[in-house]
Amino acid sequence: MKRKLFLILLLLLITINISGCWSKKELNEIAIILGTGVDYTKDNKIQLTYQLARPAAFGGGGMGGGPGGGAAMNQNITWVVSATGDTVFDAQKRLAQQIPRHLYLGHNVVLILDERLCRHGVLDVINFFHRQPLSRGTVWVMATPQEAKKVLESHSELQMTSAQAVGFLARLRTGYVLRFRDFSQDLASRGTNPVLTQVELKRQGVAQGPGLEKVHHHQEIVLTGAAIFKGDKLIGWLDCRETQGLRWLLKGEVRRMGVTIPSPICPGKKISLEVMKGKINIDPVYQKGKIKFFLTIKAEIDVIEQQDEEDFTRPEMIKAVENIAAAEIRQRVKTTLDKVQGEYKVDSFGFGEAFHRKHKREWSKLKNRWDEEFANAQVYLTVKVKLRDTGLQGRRASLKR
Amino acid sequence: MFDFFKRLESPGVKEQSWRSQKLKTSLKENLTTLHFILADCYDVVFREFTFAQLPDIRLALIYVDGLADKIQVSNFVMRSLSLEVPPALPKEYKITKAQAFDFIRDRGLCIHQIGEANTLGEVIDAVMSGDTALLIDGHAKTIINGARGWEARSIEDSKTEAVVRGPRESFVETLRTNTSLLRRRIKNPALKIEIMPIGKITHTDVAITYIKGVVYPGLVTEVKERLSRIEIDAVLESGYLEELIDDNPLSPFCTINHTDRADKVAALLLEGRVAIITDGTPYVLTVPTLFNEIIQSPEDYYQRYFFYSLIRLIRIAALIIFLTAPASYVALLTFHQEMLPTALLLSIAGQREAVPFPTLVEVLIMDLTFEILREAGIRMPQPVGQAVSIVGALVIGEASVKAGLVAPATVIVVALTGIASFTLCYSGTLPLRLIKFPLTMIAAFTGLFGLICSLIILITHLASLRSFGIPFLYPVMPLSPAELKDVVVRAPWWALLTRPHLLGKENLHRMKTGLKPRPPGERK
Amino acid sequence: MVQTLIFLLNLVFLIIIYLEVPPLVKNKRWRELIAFAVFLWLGMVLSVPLVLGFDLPSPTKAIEAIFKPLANWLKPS
Amino acid sequence: MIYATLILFIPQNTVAHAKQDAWLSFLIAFAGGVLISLVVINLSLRFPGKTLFEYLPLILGRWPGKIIGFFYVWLFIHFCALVDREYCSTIVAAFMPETPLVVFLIHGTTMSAYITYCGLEVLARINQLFLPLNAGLLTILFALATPEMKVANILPVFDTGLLPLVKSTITPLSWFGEIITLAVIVPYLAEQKNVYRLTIKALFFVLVLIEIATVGVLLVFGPTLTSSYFFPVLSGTKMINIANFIERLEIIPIVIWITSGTVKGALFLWAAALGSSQLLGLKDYRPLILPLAVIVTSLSYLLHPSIIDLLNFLTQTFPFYALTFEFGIPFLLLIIVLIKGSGKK
Repeated sequence: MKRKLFLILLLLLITINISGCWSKKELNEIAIILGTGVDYTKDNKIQLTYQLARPAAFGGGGMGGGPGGGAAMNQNITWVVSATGDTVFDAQKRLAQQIPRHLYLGHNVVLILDERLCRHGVLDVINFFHRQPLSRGTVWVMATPQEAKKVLESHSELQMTSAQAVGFLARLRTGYVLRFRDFSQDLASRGTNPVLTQVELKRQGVAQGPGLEKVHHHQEIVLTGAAIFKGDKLIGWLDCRETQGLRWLLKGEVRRMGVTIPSPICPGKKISLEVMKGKINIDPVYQKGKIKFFLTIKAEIDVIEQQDEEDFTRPEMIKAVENIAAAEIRQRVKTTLDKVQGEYKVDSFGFGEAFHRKHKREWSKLKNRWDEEFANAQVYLTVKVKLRDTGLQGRRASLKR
Repeated sequence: MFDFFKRLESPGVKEQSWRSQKLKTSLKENLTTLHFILADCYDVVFREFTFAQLPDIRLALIYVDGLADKIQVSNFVMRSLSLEVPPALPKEYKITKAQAFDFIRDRGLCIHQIGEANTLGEVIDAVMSGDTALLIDGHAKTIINGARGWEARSIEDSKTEAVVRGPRESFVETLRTNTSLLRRRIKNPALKIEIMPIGKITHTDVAITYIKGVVYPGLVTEVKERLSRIEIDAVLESGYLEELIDDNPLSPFCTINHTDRADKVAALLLEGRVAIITDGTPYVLTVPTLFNEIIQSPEDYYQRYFFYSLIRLIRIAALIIFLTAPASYVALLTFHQEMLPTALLLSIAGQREAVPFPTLVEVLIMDLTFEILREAGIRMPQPVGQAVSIVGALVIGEASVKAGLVAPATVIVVALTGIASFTLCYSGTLPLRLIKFPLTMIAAFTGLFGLICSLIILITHLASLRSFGIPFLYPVMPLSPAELKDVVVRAPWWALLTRPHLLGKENLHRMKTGLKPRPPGERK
Repeated sequence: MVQTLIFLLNLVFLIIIYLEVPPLVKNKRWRELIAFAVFLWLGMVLSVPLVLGFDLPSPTKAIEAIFKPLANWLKPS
Repeated sequence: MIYATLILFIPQNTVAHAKQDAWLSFLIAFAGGVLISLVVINLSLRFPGKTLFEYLPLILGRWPGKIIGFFYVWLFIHFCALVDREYCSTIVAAFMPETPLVVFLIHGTTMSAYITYCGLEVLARINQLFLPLNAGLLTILFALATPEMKVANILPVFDTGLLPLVKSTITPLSWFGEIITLAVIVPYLAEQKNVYRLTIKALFFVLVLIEIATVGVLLVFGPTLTSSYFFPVLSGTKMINIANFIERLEIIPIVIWITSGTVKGALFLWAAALGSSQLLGLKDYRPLILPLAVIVTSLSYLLHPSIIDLLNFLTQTFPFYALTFEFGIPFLLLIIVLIKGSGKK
């Protein structure tokens, strides 16, 4: 028993004496990075921008003033700093010389890459974030046609910081979004080319409040579309509408997407539908050196808004709306497909992976020139729509009846 | 080699020379000796008087004022012997000097418990424990009258383990009252109460209590053996014994539990344990003790089992929080900021911005303050105690946050730790309260890695402990899944069919199977 | 730094000796004592150069040399 | 007393060969592990009450037996050093890159030594606590990671062909082969009759754990990315994010690694100490534990200059080296016993 006690003492001794505090970083000693931006400068260097939280602005309670955001109203919440260097780490080291705290990447929310960098190739930059033990796969990766630094130099009206705001926006999945992990997986796979979210700083609404002498016209980061990559290089953008088609094609990630169609009976009037469930099934067929893809999209939709006086209690009307909606979705998907497959000639949708799964022997022959093969592939599209629900009303209340 | 302390062996308490000396026939001689021995004992009363039947026989009563019941002694000893002639005595019966002893013993006294003694030691022991000695001239022995009666505290609510529902009686300082509390609960001759005096000077009575047929016989032998090994001058509280018979003297964990609740002791006896009742203290030791007693309370078994199963889980959570919360807080804040949600981290970072101390110091200050307040609350005179602790907690907590010395989050963590400890059995939390401090420090130096390592060491240590042969962590280690029903949750009574296997292997079944209540139609 | 480490290392060895040797001597377990000494000496031989910063040859190299042909087969292409 | 040698490791290497079929190679390795354990147990049961170190001289004669015995002592020391090195390196690389490795090694071996000091019974009891704990934690991790998983990631099955599959099997086989420790434990088991059943049960349990880890990681990352990570389980855990609240659970794999690593290290240390004490004819193995712990600490520091070297060794050389002892020698011993007819039965 005595010896056991001594063993415990031994451990304590060792712990306290030897271990010291190598990795120890007090909370007051770290600079929490919320957003990261990487730009490619004109002289071919890398410009790294960090959006750092200023913790004093986040203090609740004892700091005086009201809780949470109220207290922070008149102070700067974030600090955006940037530096240039040959590599990301080089730039970071330069930043470290300016910032009196340890840079801390563990809470990074977004990684924004600018267009020049994307066109030049992102692999060189991405590696830094792979190796960092603190960097997470859940970071949202986004591309912007503007300068990433400019995009990060913004703030949000509803969230504490613009980086967090974009994070929440992404989590709501109102547009096409991608996590770092999926991005690297797509980069590594031969059967898929990555697609990034496109973000832009846009003038957005008017901030108002008592005591605001002049009206702030305010810029926020918004999701505006998608960036199409070939390998690790950007080759084009998709706008909002085309991105919707893209979302159909990518694993049917379309929950809560809106579809507006013309009314089947009243010309000029519209019906708005919301997609509640969407699924895409990709069936690759390889026949005599020809690649064909049979896509089946299945969607369940709800009626949300109605301008005409259609009565949805009638089964044939439901049928009609379903057909028009199917055509509309088909149209959208077709547009995107044409643009990506026809214009950009890349496989951004993971069709290659699907092909690999089904025809593994052929795949090994085709995989090195998959994008060319894909550009020539034929895609057949079938859309099946089911009207599920019509909200609280069967038909619109009408003046006529 | 370096064991200096072992050399200085205590010589033990000297045996007094008169202890085994026989009484003399002469009363005078005896009284002289006793006067000599009991010199300067202000509270000992010597009362000489003449036997009414036979005036040439002198009698002497010796008792301790305050321990013997004076009314009983005067009414039923002195009055009957000095005034009243036993009326029922046959006329022709003649009392001789030689018969006097037997006569007085058999016919003269109206006392329930009588004994005889021939040595000075026995007489003194009896007098000192509150009995009254009656010396009779011409006889070399005395009659010991068991007319004890002293001022004692009445039976009150348990002070340390309060319950909402359940018996409120708790033990008091008097051994006999305590045994009666047990006997009233277990009305069975199988409840054995064996007395063993311990303490060379104090002669404290220690009762070894167990239920024959339930307890494992080897356990009783072991308890007796360990107790009989003790040679100490005094036993003022069961804590003396506890440390002398402990299996693991060098462990911070106490493997002998104590309680002042009569119902808890009865329940533990019924599980096959042995209780050691010490005269002069309301705290009864129960062995063997298992670690899980820390999360058990007698009330668990009286209230509806659904809710109290939840309470058990809450207590387990409280145990974990209590032990690790300050340590993990420090580790998270100084090493592993990535493990906190972003919003929380930012909020804590904001709070900490103005705090001038490292997190460790901050936590230690608060922890220490809390312990001081707790100790102050106990030691203060009762009416002030609570007020002081509440005011202290509020004022110090509030003021230190206001002054920017401590972050509000730290106050929350430390307060939570303190509150969590109150859900557990008080005595069980003491070692954990001690361990909490090194744990916090280790966490501050080595982060979660150090914390996990320390916990592994802690668990290993606990796993290596035994309490009277039973592994301390039983039934978790060694794992006995069926018995977790009374540890992790509290199974309903109709499912608690057996006693804990290792303890109650003599008589495993508590009840008939199939006692689960059913609607009348489905019975039989 | 090196001095501190050496000091600590010696402290560790002293503690180990303090913990183990007295009971062995008391019970006259000479065989155990010899084995203990040999192993402790081995430990010292391995640990002291590490602290002083000498590079000892790694036993891994020997094992790797023996199993080289087989190991090459397992190298990921 | 339930015995179990917990073998939980990081399924990073096998994936490099077998790609998405890595989970298959564990199944095959499991079969191999069962074969090894059968040989070892059979051998042990022929010499009831005797450990490997005691019956080696009986089979091979006094001196050759003792020499082989010392090889096994070395093997256990080496295993112990490797186990410590593995999880300590992981922690250094993934959590505390600024802290010297040796700090963690000292902690690790001290813990193992302490557990060993408390004896085999305590070791078994601790294992009894940690095994379900780790299994539970791993299952929770798996369940929490399901939203991130894509079944497509492990398809198509049998993509890589037979040879890579066989290659990928060898590393896990050598891990399963650590069941050789049984040769030392069997005499101390309470239930001698059920040894076969218990062993296979335990191996199966380990298999299930490994499969949970492997399949989980593969489903989350897909084969290419998995093989590029040093610690796929850790990286996989980083992906977990449920309702923006349950995330950042990296502590769970760390707990699993430390607890299982410590117990495993303690087991090997125990085997080494017991082995050397039996070979030298000592009455008590305890005095040898601390010196052995010192050796293990310095050895595990000395063995490999970097984590890459460690991983290369583990995936390329280690399997053959270990299998020689785990399978080759016991098998030969069994044959010798069968020919000479020594032992019971």
